[in-house]
Amino acid sequence: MNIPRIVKIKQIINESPTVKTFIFDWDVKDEIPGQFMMVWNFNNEKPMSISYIDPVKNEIGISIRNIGKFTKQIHNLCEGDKLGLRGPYGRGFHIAGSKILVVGGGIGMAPIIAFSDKASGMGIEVHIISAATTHNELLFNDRIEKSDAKLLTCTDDGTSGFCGFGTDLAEKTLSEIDYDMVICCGPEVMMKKLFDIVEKFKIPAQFSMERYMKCGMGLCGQCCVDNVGWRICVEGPVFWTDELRMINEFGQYRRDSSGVKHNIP
Amino acid sequence: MNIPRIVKIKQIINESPTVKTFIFDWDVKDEIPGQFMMVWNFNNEKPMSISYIDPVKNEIGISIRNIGKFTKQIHNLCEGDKLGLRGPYGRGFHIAGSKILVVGGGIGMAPIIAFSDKASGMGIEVHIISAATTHNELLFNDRIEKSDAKLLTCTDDGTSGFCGFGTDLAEKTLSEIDYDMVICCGPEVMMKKLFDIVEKFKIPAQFSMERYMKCGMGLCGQCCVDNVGWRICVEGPVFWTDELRMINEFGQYRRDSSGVKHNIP
Amino acid sequence: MTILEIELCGIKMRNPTMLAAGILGSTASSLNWAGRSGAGAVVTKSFGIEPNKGYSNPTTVEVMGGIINAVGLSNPGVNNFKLELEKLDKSVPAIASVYGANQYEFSDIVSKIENLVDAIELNVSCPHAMGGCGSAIGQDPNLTADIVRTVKKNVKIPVIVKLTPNVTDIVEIAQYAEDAGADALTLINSMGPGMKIDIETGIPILKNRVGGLSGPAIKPIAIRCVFDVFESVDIPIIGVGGIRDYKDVLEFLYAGAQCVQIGTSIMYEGMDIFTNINNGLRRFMDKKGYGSVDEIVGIAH
Amino acid sequence: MTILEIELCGIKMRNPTMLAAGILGSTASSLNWAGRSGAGAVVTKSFGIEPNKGYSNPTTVEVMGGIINAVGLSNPGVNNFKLELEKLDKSVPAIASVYGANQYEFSDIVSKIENLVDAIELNVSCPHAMGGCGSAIGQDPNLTADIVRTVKKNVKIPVIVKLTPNVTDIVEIAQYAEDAGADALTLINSMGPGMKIDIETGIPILKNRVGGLSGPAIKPIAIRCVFDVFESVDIPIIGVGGIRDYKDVLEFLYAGAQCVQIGTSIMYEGMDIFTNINNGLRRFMDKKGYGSVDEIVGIAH
Ligand SMILES: Cc1cc2nc3c(=O)[nH]c(=O)nc-3n(C[C@H](O)[C@H](O)[C@H](O)COP(=O)(O)OP(=O)(O)OC[C@H]3O[C@@H](n4cnc5c(N)ncnc54)[C@H](O)[C@@H]3O)c2cc1C
Ligand SMILES: Cc1cc2nc3c(=O)[nH]c(=O)nc-3n(C[C@H](O)[C@H](O)[C@H](O)COP(=O)(O)OP(=O)(O)OC[C@H]3O[C@@H](n4cnc5c(N)ncnc54)[C@H](O)[C@@H]3O)c2cc1C
Ligand SMILES: Cc1cc2nc3c(=O)[nH]c(=O)nc-3n(C[C@H](O)[C@H](O)[C@H](O)COP(=O)(O)O)c2cc1C
Ligand SMILES: Cc1cc2nc3c(=O)[nH]c(=O)nc-3n(C[C@H](O)[C@H](O)[C@H](O)COP(=O)(O)O)c2cc1C
Ligand code: FES
Ligand code: FES
Repeated sequence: MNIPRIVKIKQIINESPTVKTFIFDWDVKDEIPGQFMMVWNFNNEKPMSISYIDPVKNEIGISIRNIGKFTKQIHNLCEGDKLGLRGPYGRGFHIAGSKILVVGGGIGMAPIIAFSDKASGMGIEVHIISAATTHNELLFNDRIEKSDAKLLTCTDDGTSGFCGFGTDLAEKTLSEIDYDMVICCGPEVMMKKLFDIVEKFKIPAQFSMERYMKCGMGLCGQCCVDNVGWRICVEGPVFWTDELRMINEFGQYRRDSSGVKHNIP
Repeated sequence: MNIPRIVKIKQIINESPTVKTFIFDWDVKDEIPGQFMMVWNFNNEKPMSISYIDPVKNEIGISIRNIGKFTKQIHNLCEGDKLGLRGPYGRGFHIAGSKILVVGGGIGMAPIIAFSDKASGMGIEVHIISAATTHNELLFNDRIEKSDAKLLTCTDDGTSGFCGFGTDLAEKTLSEIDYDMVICCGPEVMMKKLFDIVEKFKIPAQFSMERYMKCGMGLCGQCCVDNVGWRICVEGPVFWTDELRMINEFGQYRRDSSGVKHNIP
Repeated sequence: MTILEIELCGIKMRNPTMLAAGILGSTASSLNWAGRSGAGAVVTKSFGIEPNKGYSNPTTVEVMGGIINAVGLSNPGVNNFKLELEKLDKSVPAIASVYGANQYEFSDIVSKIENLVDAIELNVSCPHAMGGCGSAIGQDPNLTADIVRTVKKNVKIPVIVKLTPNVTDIVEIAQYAEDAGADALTLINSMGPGMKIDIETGIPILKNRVGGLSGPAIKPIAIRCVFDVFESVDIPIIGVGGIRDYKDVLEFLYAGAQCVQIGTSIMYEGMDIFTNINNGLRRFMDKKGYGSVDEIVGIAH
Repeated sequence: MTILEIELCGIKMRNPTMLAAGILGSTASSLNWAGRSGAGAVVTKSFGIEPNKGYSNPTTVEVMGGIINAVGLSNPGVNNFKLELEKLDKSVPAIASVYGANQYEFSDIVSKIENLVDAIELNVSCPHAMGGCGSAIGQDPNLTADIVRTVKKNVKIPVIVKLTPNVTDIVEIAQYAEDAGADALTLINSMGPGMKIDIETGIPILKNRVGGLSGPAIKPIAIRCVFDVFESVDIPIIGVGGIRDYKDVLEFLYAGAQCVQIGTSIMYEGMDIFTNINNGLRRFMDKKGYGSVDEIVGIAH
């Protein structure tokens, strides 16, 4: 049922100066990495990817970058405070292949880390390119190190790992190693670049998209994309490259809360 | 769901000059003898006991005495005509014991024959007292003869079997034979008499009551009985003697469609 | 310990649940049964001056989230009903629901039974009543006010007015009723009316073709009515519409209802619904540390 | 062979189902998608003169038998919407749903997009619109008639008026709309409004606190509205409210709707709902020997 369930914040993890992870008790059923929750702070309600799924402890987590009014309000909450969660929503990542390259940029690491934890836990060889502006904005390094996934960091300012864009590192890596599949979430410009790269390498890939969301349940049409009309909240947010080819606004523009188009820089 | 299901009359059996049985295809699940259906002829809707249950052929039947406007309209229908049925409703007869006396008077034989068919089919020894005004108003003789139940007929005018009231025959039989239980459906005066008789013999007994019904689903309160307030359509129509003792209007009075009380003659 | 007791217009109730009008309640027996089953108070089936057979069957049919009904206010008339009221066991407060075509009929009925009940509920809101009764009145603020005023002049016990949601502006009617002297409001009667048509035959299933929609399907509307009216009147509100469990009751209390009535869900849950709901309320209030129902009323505002 | 085609105000539709206003439909892409998915026609999200962000979230929440929503008519404004309408693939007829605060706004908008669509639907019935739009108009027969009259004077394509059930008498408004020149009526917009309150916190979940109730829960009311209005007007009726399968469509056709719109149930069934319903209709009509949809319309009367 599409009704917020009130949960207490069980734990808050400071992931970086701008990102916090919030952990909740949650009756985990078939939550899948790549799916998202609608998060209600009794004032507004916005979509957040599931960044953590523990089916044994029955916990889930979301990781939020403080970039505006809503995310700031949530950053100001303490353990024990309440939020309303409904979900999971959307179509998550398909897990397939035995060697997967995952590429996450900025807060796009949220669904990526959930995917990587699950896939590497299944014995799949997972290489993670984690990209951020600077070293202390790299997310989830601890969690990755605790897992069997291999971490390749990448910062714009070279303070950690590869110096430059994640997409450059990805291109380099793809030319050196054979992967069965690529998984990506990050700023749309980055995803668009990676899309072109995987097309070149002819590797199957999945990308997680973001669009303005209101209902999250496939009714309001706010998140529909051109030209196919699909709803990011139901048919997405994860798409295969084949599907992305039909979403021709990908990398080009996005609509705001009134539906007015804005170019993606 | 309490919504009429439209069914075709598959077969009509003339049981007597005043009674016809109507057979329908029906997805038999847990229909129990003693339960009733709400029967809609697209003009009115009234309760009718299930008189026939075949879980193999997936058929049920109801048997209707032509006594007024509604029952006449239904008697005028032909095979292939449609009716709306909803149900089954109410609490049916409990089957218990290995030797049961069942007593049916007039159209009260409808749930009785369904019970007797089921109980004797289970290997229980069933003796039926079937009472009617005259021999050609005796109902279901063929069906009883085909079953393992033993038939004792009884007519007011002596044209078949015992001459006199069913209750007199029942008293005689009960004094001669030991039964585990008595089951009864018939005019309320008859049931009241039998109630007194089984009380005397201290034999467990169940009686099927009738009261004016509107909703059949426990809301309108039209069928509630004094002093307990129970709904005949939900808590009944079948009651044990213990329960009947708490229904102190039993044998005394009944309410009509506006709730006005009328004495039972 | 959590206290479920409330007081409504000076009437003490051991808990905030009532049997709604017209669900059983035509006899003392069924009213007493509801009381024994845990209801904090009982409302009778609505009755009028004369015996009324109501509509022919089908009078009820199930729909998604409830039923539609056109029972048509069947009742044995005030003189017979009086005999029932005399047999009430008085274990819980009883409210007589009455209907009529005008203020004289209402006053006439009420004066005959005033001494037998704890309060009167004026049904000016039945969406399928005949002869100018029911919502034909409750959709007109002036007619409603006239009746309330006349009845108030003639009786000493509290007078509750039950309103229909089938109006453009329920707040207006509520204010008229309050100004006319109503002691409390019951919100809401069944909605619509609605219709269900049989697919095979194309025939509207209810004999009266249309009937009031009740049950969980109407709860959001009922909650909004209570919420809006709570902000505009000072008299207590009795919430009704679609309550099936204690959570639904909480919604009504939060919205501003002092207590609630339960109808259609008795079809799903049986008479145990009162006890189940009261247990649920007690558990919830204990957990949350609420001492009394009054603390909860209106907190959504 | 059964024919699902119908004609509505001279517009040919391959089947009697439409995408309802405000369910997706803000972009050419999603409208084209609905067309490709089997809808016989599509209605746009309602748009007005200026871009409108609508209400903050939560704008939707599920309730028994549907949802309540207060999206608040978010839309990019007529000038942006025009660019979308230009990209319609024209595979099925398109109807532009528009809203405004008065007849001048309505006319202004409509004149800008008249040449891009097959018909106009005037949304004078949104139960949660701001600034005097929506049901603030549709609850007043005269305001409604003024707008219809003015718009009709200014456009050549058919003008459909979408009415709110949240009035004391929908038949009256329907007749005013017809008299003012409406070519067809759409019945009904969402109901109420309704409210849902969170149990844990006591906070109304929708940011706007109240929102329109839609989905299967409102079907009985919608059917009754269509049935009643059918008996009182001569223009075609488009039925909407709670349709989830072909049986629901049949009920609307029986009640007098010429065709139907589908909204909330897309949440349950996805875009396949149109094809599924049309297949169901075809099977049913084949079995029953109906040759065309028109044979079914109004048979409940
Ligand atoms: C499927 C999906 C998953 C997401 N997962 C995460 C996540 O795991 N962590 C995280 O920090 N953020 C995530 N986001 C983005 C997040 O929803 C917004 O960034 C956040 O709501 C911004 O809120 P704000 O009020 O703080 O900032 P604002 O200043 O209001 O917005 C900043 C930008 O965020 C975007 N945004 C704002 N509101 C919404 C909305 N309702 N729906 C979509 N985008 C919006 C817009 O592009 C806007 O320009 C996700 C978005 C989507 C669609
Ligand atoms: C649980 C139950 C099971 C029944 N089973 C059968 C059965 O198997 N066969 C059968 O022929 N009859 C049965 N009846 C009785 C049957 O419902 C009525 O006799 C019949 O509806 C009378 O309809 P009428 O219009 O032809 O006669 P009317 O002249 O209208 O009524 C004759 C009498 O039937 C009774 N009656 C009428 N309407 C109703 C009603 N809605 N509910 C209850 N009683 C009513 C009243 O006592 C009335 O005086 C049953 C009744 C009940 C309550
Ligand atoms: C079968 C039935 C009969 C009703 N009869 C009456 C009545 O006589 N008087 C009245 O005021 N309301 C009557 N109502 C309305 C209920 O009291 C209540 O207001 C409505 O059903 C909404 O509550 P619910 O959803 O809990 O049923 C009746 C409702 C039903 C379902
Ligand atoms: C999320 C949502 C948005 C809606 N937006 C509009 C709208 O913009 N204009 C309009 O006329 N109706 C709007 N409606 C009402 C629907 O078009 C429809 O009349 C109503 O939902 C009943 O149909 P349904 O039960 O099939 O959803 C909206 C409904 C929903 C659920
Ligand atoms: S957010 Fe409403 S359809 Fe996707
Ligand atoms: S017939 Fe309505 S309660 Fe029994």
